[in-house]
Amino acid sequence: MNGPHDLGGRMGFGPVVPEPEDVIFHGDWEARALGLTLACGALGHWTIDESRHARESLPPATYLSASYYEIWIRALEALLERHGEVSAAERASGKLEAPGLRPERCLRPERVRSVLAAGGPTDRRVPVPAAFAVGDRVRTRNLQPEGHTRLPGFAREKTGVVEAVRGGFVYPDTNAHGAGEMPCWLYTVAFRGPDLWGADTDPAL
Amino acid sequence: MNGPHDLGGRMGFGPVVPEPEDVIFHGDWEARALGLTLACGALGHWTIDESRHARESLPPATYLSASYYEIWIRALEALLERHGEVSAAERASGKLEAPGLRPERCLRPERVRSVLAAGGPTDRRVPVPAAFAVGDRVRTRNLQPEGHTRLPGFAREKTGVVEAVRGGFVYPDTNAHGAGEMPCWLYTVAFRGPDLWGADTDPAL
Amino acid sequence: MPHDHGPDNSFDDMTARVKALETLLVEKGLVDPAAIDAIIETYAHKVGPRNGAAVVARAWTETDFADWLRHDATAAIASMGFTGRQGEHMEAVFNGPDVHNLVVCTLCSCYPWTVLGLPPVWYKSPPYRSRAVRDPRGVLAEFGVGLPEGKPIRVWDSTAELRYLVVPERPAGTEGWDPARLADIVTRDSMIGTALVAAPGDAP
Amino acid sequence: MPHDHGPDNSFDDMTARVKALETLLVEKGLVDPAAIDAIIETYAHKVGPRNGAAVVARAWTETDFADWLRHDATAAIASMGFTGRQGEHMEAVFNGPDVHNLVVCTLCSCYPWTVLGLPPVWYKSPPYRSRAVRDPRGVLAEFGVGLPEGKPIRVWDSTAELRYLVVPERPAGTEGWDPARLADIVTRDSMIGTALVAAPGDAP
Repeated sequence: MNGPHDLGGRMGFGPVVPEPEDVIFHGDWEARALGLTLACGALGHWTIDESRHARESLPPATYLSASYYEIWIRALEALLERHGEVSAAERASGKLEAPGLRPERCLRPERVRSVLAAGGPTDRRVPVPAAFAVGDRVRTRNLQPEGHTRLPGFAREKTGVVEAVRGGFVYPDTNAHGAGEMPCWLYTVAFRGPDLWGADTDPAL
Repeated sequence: MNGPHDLGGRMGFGPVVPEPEDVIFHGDWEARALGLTLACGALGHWTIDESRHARESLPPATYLSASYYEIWIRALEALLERHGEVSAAERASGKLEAPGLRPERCLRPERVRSVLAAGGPTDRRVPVPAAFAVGDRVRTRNLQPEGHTRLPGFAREKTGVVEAVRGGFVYPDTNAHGAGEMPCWLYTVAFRGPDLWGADTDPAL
Repeated sequence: MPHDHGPDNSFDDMTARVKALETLLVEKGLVDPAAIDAIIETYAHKVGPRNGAAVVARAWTETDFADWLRHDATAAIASMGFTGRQGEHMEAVFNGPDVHNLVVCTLCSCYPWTVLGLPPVWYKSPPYRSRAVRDPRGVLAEFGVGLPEGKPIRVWDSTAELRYLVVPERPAGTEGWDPARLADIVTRDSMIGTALVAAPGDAP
Repeated sequence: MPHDHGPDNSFDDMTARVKALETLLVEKGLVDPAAIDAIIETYAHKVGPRNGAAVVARAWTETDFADWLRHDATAAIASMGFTGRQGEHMEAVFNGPDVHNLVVCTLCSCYPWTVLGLPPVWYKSPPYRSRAVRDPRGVLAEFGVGLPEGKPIRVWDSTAELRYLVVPERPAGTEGWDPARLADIVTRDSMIGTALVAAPGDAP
């Protein structure tokens, strides 16, 4: 979607503010937000693609004024509501109205290490050969779906060169919407700066 | 600039909320904001293009969460500060630190009618002939300046057909930055919906 | 429980902010409060969509005027006394059986003040500005307007100093009406393109 | 005077909001607070940029490992025990005299957790995400990094499930150092590409 998250090349956000390496959380709530988000992911109601789409679907003014953990929490609330685990009324009142749907999938502390270490690989077999090879010039399509896509706006309808053929991977555009993994060939495509940003751009980009 | 104002085709803002025709202002402050903005324009410090750029240069989260009169007032504060009329310190304290620079241009009530009725035409003579004629197919450039431009992002690097040649007009891209009016030929260019938004688009657009 | 904020500044914040700025400007001799009153009076009571409705009604009843409006809207509209700020350069776009016109300003809030007055909030807000160019049918549906399937739509994005007035289709059942009576049924939204003019007797 | 708001919700609002959600989830039996503690412990103390620094230091000192890292970063990094969430598919990109690499995720916050831990705030924020792809030199300047004029920059946008680790250039003056000592001078930012590794004795 052409949402607030599609930030590449946008302007007006001011300077980057570096931060020391030892700053991990800014307050305990950020740590809890991280833990809650990962623990709820273990319930298996949604994919990582669906959770990304929930974040980018926040109202743009909210998305752009919130810190990233706030974005996570707001999206988590939306996901839990969508999948019937926590209603808006329960959030408003703080009172349970229904039991959890999947308590049997509750992540236990003794499983944390193995779950985090396993991760969730997204490489898949694709039954057709790759359409492009390294060195091919390719042009991206004008994709502007209402739903999830991982094609950034700045790289739409642009010509680049295939730099690597990565194998088959889950297709986020369908997977985010419960429409299946539809594995596709994944390519790394290199674009020149002036092709993306116009003739005035740094030619070394 | 690729700012928050460039909204054509963006998503996630929710439904349009119609409003009755007789609602003009939502509170007295909106009326005063309108009057102040027009009255300050009469001081002659800035052009309409510079004022538009001041609005689109607000922080994106502010721009997208503010009502339009709030955008006007925030931009007016920035313009008055830039041109030395009202400093940030004066706004913070409410206390004058310097007199106005152009009191002789203060808009008087008896001149309001004639000033508003005259407006500010922006047609200008251009010393060269028009480069395109009605019916020509043209392609827009990949313009992504940091400054002001009136080429919306969705119409960048797109092919359309010249529908009208309007004559010479002030060029906002320079005029907004005090770099002169640089009059240019103005064209109305018609684009097809699928050319702008992709193949899935309503073909009747 | 935490609460969701709406616009960043509350009504009272903005009232204080605008008042503070006006006070400074008046003390500096840069702004005359009576001029602000006069500006407000102009757009609250004198310059508004009734101007545009008069133009439309005349175009519906005088073929020569309609032709003039089509070919030189700036002059035709000025001849009725409607001139000035945000109407310096006008174009009239005519709805018909083969086309529906819709006006937007995706980049800011450009609007034909001389014939329609100040723009409504929705015209200046992200939902309309973002969707009118990409999904005009969806936007029209939110205004309760359903166009025939496949009817071409032209969206005019006011990115230059040219302002657009939509001349809606004259409804059946108004034969013989005089311009004043016709003007009464021409709504602001119909001149932006987000409404049709209802035939007499239709529900509004 | 009116005030400008920062982020929409204050610190206290978010504390209350997160606590309320956790309480509901615990009561529903969907979340075990001890598991949350274990997750936090993992990323606060176990999985962080020292992992990546060890990878870089080994690549600097073992040619075979550097080759492996270049050709199959996922396997080479896994061989050091760094596997898991947000590091399932890895690519190492090597800085050199002819190229500087910079990593960003313009669309969200994709980041190689297994080797760098959790991303810093700036990596997830609009200023970095918007400008890294269009104006990397300007961004680097804000980190105090000035590259030679005309030095090519490659920006890697993490839009797929492939995570990038920048292998910075080894500074002169570190000949003979063992991997542990080398790892100490490899900063997190140098593995994102927003810093160079300073030669010993240089100001940090």
